[in-house]
Amino acid sequence: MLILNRLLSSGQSFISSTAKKWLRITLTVLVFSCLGNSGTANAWWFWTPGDTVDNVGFKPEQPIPFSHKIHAGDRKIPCEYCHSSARRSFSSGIPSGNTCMGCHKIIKTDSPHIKKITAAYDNNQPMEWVKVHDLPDFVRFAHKRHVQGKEQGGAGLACQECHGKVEEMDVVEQGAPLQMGWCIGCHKDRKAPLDCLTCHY
Amino acid sequence: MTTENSIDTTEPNRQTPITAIPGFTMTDRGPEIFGPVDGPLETPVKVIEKGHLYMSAEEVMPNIDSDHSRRDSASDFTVSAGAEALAKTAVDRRDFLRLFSAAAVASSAAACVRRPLEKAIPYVNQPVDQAVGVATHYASTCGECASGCGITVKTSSGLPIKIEGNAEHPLSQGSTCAVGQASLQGLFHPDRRTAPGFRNGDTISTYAWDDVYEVLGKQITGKKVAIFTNGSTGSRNDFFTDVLTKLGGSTSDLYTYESNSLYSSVSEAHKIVFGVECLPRPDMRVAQVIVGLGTDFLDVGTSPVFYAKNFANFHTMNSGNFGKFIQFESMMTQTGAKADERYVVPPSSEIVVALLLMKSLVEKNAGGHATAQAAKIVAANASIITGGYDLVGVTKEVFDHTAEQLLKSPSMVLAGNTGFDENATMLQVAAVLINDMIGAYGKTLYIDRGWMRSPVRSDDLPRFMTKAASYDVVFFIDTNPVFSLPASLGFVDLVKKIPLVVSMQSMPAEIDDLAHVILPINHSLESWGDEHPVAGFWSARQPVVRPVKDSRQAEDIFLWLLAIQKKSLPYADYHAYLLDKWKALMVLVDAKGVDYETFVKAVLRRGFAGKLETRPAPSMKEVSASFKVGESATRKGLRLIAPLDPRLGDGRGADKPILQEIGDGMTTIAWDSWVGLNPNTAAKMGFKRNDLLLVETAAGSLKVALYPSPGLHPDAVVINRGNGHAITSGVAQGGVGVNPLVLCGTSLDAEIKTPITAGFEVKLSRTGEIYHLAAMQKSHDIGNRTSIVKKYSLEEVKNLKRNRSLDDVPDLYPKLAADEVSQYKWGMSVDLTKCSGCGACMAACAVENNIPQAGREQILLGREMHWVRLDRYFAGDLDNPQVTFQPMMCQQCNHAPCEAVCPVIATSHDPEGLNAMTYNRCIGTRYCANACPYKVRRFNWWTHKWGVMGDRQQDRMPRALNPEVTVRTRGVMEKCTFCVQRIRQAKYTAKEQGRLVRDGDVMTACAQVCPSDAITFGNLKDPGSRVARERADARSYLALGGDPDKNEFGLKTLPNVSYMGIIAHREPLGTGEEGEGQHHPAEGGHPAAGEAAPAAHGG
Amino acid sequence: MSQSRGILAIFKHLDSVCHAVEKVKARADFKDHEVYTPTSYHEIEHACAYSPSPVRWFTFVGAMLGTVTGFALPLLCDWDWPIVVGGKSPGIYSLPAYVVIGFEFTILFGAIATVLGILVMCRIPNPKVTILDKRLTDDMFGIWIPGAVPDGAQAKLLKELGAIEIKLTH
Amino acid sequence: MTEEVKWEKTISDVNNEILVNLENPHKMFYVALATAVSVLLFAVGMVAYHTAVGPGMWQGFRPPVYWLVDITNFVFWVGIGHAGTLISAILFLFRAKWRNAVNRSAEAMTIFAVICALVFPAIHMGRMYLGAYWAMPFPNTNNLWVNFRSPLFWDVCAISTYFTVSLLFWYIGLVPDLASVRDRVSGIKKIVYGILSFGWRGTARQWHHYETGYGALAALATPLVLSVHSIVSWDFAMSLQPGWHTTIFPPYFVAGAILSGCAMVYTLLVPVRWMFQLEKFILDEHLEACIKLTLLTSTICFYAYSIEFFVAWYSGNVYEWAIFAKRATGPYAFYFWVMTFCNCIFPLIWWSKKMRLNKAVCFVVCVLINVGMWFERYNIILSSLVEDFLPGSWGHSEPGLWEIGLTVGSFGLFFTFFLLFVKFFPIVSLSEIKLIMPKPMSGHGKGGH
Repeated sequence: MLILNRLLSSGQSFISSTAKKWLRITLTVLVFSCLGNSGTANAWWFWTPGDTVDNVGFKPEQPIPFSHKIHAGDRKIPCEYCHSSARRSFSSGIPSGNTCMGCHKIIKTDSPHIKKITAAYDNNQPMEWVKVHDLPDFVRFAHKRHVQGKEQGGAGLACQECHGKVEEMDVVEQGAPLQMGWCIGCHKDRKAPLDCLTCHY
Repeated sequence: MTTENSIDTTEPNRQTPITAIPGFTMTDRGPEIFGPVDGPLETPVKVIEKGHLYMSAEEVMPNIDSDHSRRDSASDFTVSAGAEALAKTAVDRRDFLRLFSAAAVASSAAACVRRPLEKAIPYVNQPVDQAVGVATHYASTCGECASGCGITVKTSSGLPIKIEGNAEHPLSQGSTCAVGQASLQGLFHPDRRTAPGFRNGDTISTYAWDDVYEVLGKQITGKKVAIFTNGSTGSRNDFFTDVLTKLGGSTSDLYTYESNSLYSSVSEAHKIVFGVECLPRPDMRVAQVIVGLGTDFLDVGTSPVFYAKNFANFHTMNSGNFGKFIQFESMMTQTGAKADERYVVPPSSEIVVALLLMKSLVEKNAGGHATAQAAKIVAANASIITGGYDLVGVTKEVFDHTAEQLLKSPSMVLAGNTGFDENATMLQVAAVLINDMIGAYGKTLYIDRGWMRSPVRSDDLPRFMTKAASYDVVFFIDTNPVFSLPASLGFVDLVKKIPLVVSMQSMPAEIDDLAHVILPINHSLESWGDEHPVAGFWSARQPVVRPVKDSRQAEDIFLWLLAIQKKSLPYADYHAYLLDKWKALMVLVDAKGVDYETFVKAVLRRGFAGKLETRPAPSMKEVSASFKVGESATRKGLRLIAPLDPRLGDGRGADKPILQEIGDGMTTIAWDSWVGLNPNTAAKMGFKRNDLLLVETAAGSLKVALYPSPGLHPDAVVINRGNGHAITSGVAQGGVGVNPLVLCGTSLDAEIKTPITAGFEVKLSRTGEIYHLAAMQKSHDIGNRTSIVKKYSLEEVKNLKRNRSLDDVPDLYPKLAADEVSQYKWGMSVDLTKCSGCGACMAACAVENNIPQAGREQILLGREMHWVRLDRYFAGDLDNPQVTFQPMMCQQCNHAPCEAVCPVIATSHDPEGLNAMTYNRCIGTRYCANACPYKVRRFNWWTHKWGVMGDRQQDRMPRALNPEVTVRTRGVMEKCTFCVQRIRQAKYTAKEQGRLVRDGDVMTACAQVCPSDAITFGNLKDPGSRVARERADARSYLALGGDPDKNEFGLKTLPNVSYMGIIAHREPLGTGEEGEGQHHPAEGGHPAAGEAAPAAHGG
Repeated sequence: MSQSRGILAIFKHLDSVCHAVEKVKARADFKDHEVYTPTSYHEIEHACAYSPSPVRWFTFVGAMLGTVTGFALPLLCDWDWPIVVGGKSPGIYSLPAYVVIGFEFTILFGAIATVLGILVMCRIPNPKVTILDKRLTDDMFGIWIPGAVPDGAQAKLLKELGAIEIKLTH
Repeated sequence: MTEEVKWEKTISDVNNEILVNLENPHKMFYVALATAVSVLLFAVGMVAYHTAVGPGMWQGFRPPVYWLVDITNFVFWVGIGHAGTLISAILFLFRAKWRNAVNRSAEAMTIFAVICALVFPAIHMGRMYLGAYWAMPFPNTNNLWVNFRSPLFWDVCAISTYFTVSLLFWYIGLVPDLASVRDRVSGIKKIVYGILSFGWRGTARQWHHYETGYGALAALATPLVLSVHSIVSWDFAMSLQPGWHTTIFPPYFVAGAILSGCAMVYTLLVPVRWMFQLEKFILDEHLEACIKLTLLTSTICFYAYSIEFFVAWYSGNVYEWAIFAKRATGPYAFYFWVMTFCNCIFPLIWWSKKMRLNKAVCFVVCVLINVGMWFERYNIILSSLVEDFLPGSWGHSEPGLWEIGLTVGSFGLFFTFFLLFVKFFPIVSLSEIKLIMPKPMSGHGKGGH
């Protein structure tokens, strides 16, 4: 049942999501009633908290196919050029429209995707990116504490340690499980604080 | 371990960072409260002490200029996705980024992700110096009352999330009151009007602003226009005068009205006696005795925060002295609760008390110019004085003794309450005379140097009543006289006769029902402005957020109306007008070497500027002839007092759930009105708690439930104002409680012409119905549990010694290694001597920590959500009990009973001494709440709705959430966290700078807001920190912690919160040995369950 | 018992079946005989004189396994991530609290092992069981001899010993 | 049980007369079942609504009272659930013969009572779905398990162990009887009972292992019975609440549990005996023995109640004494006196043998004992929570219709299970009752003992 569900869930979009949802519900009900044990497992799958699944490799479609490979890899733009508040805020920051337009007023202005950005910028519309590395709202992850160097009491981590080799990704995908156990493992290894209040408040 | 036993005689410094203030010198005691002003003036520019801590809105929000906001042009930042979800909320027009807004999209591209997909939406144009997650602070001035307290507003992503008192501001000194804290709820209130409208029969048709200007501008052309507004000490009145002049009127067409008539009565009394309109500026630090004549200066005075700060410095151990406060009053005010001697006098007899005191002072040959006048007055009122001692029930010896003390040491007399009787102004006159006799002026009260200014002109109301019919157009701005004036005055009929009524309110108000045009105006946090609360001292107001609704600043509307008529004032907007006005300020503070623009920026960064004005001491006039005592002073029988509610005010606060939910200071009743009656009187009349009574006066009647309130005079019948808004008017909390003003007659005070709200003869009868009042505290009797609150007489405290540290408790378990290693151990100390139960801590906590308001129905079930609870305990005689306030928050026990019982480790011990609550781990067994001996945990019984207009009261909570604190879902336990988000921020900052957190770097919301400085927070491992010193003080004890000196350790929970026992001049009651079984009469007054009648009081 | 061919002697009385068992249990031609009883009369148990049942070893091993697991689980969790609650150090200092866990696991594992022991030793569940006679679970006793025939010596002997009926079973 | 019991029946009658009920129950049975099922369905609806809306539905949860009827019902049902295993295990070890007549229904009662008990902690939780997951976090992505130091987790361990062991014990006891049923019925029933009876044949060898195992289970279950309610009592005693934080709680709770359990056994047996005409098997002597045990535990409870008061007074602890003084005299004194009279005073009439044998009186008193035991738990929870240390936190509470509905609903659940049980399983342990009946001797003394 689990496998069935996974197969169905991770499949490409050959059927509509509603249909798939109903199919899944029907299947679940069917299997649940037929096979007690795997039905229980299924219930477990559905009702346990979200982070029982690691989502590694999650690779959503973004409004425009921004390639980190070109920007961060080929062109070697530092991460913090765009994600500018990583060193001073909890949030690393998503680059604003004017950051994009800073270069793309001149560069590749004829690309249809750049045109889309330009149009949005001119219309005062922000880009709506889909979050890839998304922590639950009850987790307070301070980018600055992880990115800052040792002299500032930070961990001095490279972005890639959690986000994966973004500079090699055409489409960004989730690089690490981002589950609590994964956080805790690293915190244990590095003798970082382990009290609950470090992240949850 | 032996600790230093002597009393800490120097009051530790306030912890907020202190920097030099131009015009105000600093002392080691913190900011000099309007102290000597002759010091050199610094140039208040270029030196910006704290980097970007304070910045003006225009630096980061360049688009806030009024042209943009007027035309509602496309903003730079646009409303982003998820808007439909948030469109219903108060913040649908936010012009800042909405990063991380939840969009529960079941996207087909990622169906294996078992969580809702979220969008990351950046700015289109990122403002310089704004980063997501980094808060920006703005200095401004609170607009909730006319006191003009300085505030700093913390904004995150362009949204204001918390208001603090401006630490440098001499009036607020880092604190605010509860009302100021709740200001954010006013800003984001879901009930605010979204568009201007014209009345069309019973409905209101909304229009675009440009159309409104066009139509209204033409309509008022050539008409006789008046403006009726609330009080302000700032430039606003001048501006309105200018507008009226342009429209063909004059300053006499501007009417100001404040329900708090104390401003006008005090000011008028000084005008009568000294010929100058002013409020004296008190300096209580030098005083040793204060006598209150029915005063409530800590709660609803002329500047509560400033007075509370003052009082905290007076009523504390100060070089071996401890100020003594003597109060004569008929109701039980929170100020009276702090009195060392409290005498209960009949309602409206304060003036008799003043006369008797005057008599004693005359007999003691007091100095001052007033003695001769006083002697004449005493002689003229001999008949009242003869019967006076019996009338007020206080012996002559008391008055003689009081007079002696007043004369012996620096002292002052403060008079007057907002339960305003016909002798109110005369009472102030008497107080002025007494103050002069005891030499208070120039020593403890200032009217010649930095006197305080009244926001209102005293005779505006009767002037308007007589002239209203002659106006064609009247603008009502930010005032709601239909509600805040007694109905019997006929104000409603008067307004109905006016051809064109324009109501300009930031919140819907009853006056809207009578208005032809309704214009939503900006909240004070969205407005430009200034206040001039103290002569020569200006406090600036700047917008901290773009208008969250489609509202306009009231002053700008007038500029537009004038523009339509081609009569423009030479200003683009009110901001420009202020910039023009403030040029005088630059001259006043004598700022040299800077350009004006820099000066203004510096003022906005700091929030205020000025130089105290001085003038020659005014000379006294002969007033004895005009001194008269109205007959209500000697009336007998039950009499009504309808004071302003300390939090709801005249009804302005009623729409803010936080203020409703804090509950009354003495009774803890929330979301309601009640009639307070002495428990013995109630018992005699056969009334029980929650009996719905019919209250009748000559003017009217109403039904309201009874709450027997200890400490009231047996003849006093108290119903607080503030509630009782009409349901129909769209006022946010319509239908809650009753408005006692229907009971008040038509009479106005003879001198200042404000409505009288006290002294009416009243008849009570039972309707037979029961109405349950939502009182949060069920029992006010501490009984024999005397270790909970420790009290000391002055003599005791002087010899108080403690030989053993509070933390020296034998323990079976070894010390925890992590605790030993940690450099921090967060602790709190609460000085019960100082706490006056004002509830500001509860409000600040609610705002900081996203605490929902539960509403009356849930409070009846005990399900309020306050993280900090204010326990009130009464001891002694029910007629005149001793009152104790005890803020009770999570004690952050080191041996926490709650932690051990949690089956899922949702709550655990932190090496820094915190009791960590992990919401996402909680499954809601609630055992922790049961196991907590302090009962400070709160459970989310329901899903709380934020920013949604629900059917229930609690579903109308404005959505002003702190992004740094998790919003708790249903089924989760929560509690005080010591504002751990602030601790973490402070630690991060300290680490970035390679140092430890210093004392004062981090304060919890309650410690920061406390107007009485009762709460101290800091690192217990730093022996020099204020909190560590207070914990080592002999007066400190742990709640339920026994007495380590006697080898008693109580529950051995080892809290990190310690309390400092109460010092009082009088012999403290309720301090016997624990377990002796003392019986206190108050027990019967507040039966734990059922509706039992209050027991007759005993010994 | 896949092989059910044999004879079943039915007894009505407890004393006679006991007597019969004592008589026949050592005989070679009664090899692999089975005694049937509707309930566990001690008389029959004595008569059969079985060696002590190994079920108790199941119980013992299961219970000990439970004890070890019950104490190891919390202690290992504490070792992995020592979380302080109620001011008490985790690990060995919290042992008094873990006694409860250890105890419950002892009982639980012991009980489960015992039941397993019963099932294993009784060779049940057994889907291929043949019901020899309905009365054997009611009020009759029986002795069944595999491979015997109704008119054989065994049948005769049993009849003498008080069997009220001899039945051929398939 | 030294007296000789006079049996009118022989073991040959056992199967016939007991198992006939499986085919032909009394018509009252269907009335009872219909009632129970409809109550249960109503309660299921309530629980579903409650799950959707939140724990705020319970009107009795009025802080500082965070537990009330939920945990009262939990402890009540767990207490009821004590008698079964006590009777089967402890009395088995003590060789008390009367248990053989009643142990089957008592064990069934245990199982169903524990199910009822488990429902309450589950539905009282704020986030029950997480509760299930945290207890068994697989996959454990948090690297964190439960708090083994929490009495609530002990409770989870204890109750689930108890449930499992009781279930095994009950079912192992059922196996030979199910074989008896299998041998009586035909068709599909035979297959079903055949599967359920695991193919039990009833050979002496099987009985030999069976007896050893049964004895071992009884030996394991005995400390378990005593520990379960001790651990349940620690749900209270491990906190600092006055009135809860006492060392007397474990024995006091165990005695109370046995008291309520025995009373419930009696309450169930009398109608069942009548409905299924089992008077000849469940003899008056057996019922009287049950009453005697009830009387014994009642006196233990009486002692516990008294000593609790004495210790509260003698300790000089203000908070402790205040709680006890208020229990007896305060606003909730009614519950206290209900509990005292029902649990301690009324059972005193059983010192008279005549009363012990009067089934109407015994039935009424047993029902009253269960009412009293319910109020004992209610009283302990409410009075300790409502007014503890700081008067400023005091409150008051009373249950609303919601709680009453769920409580009644739990009885629906219990009786549904129980009635289905009596319909489909032997109500009296066939094999065990045969053991205490006259042995089928030939009369010649040949080969016997």
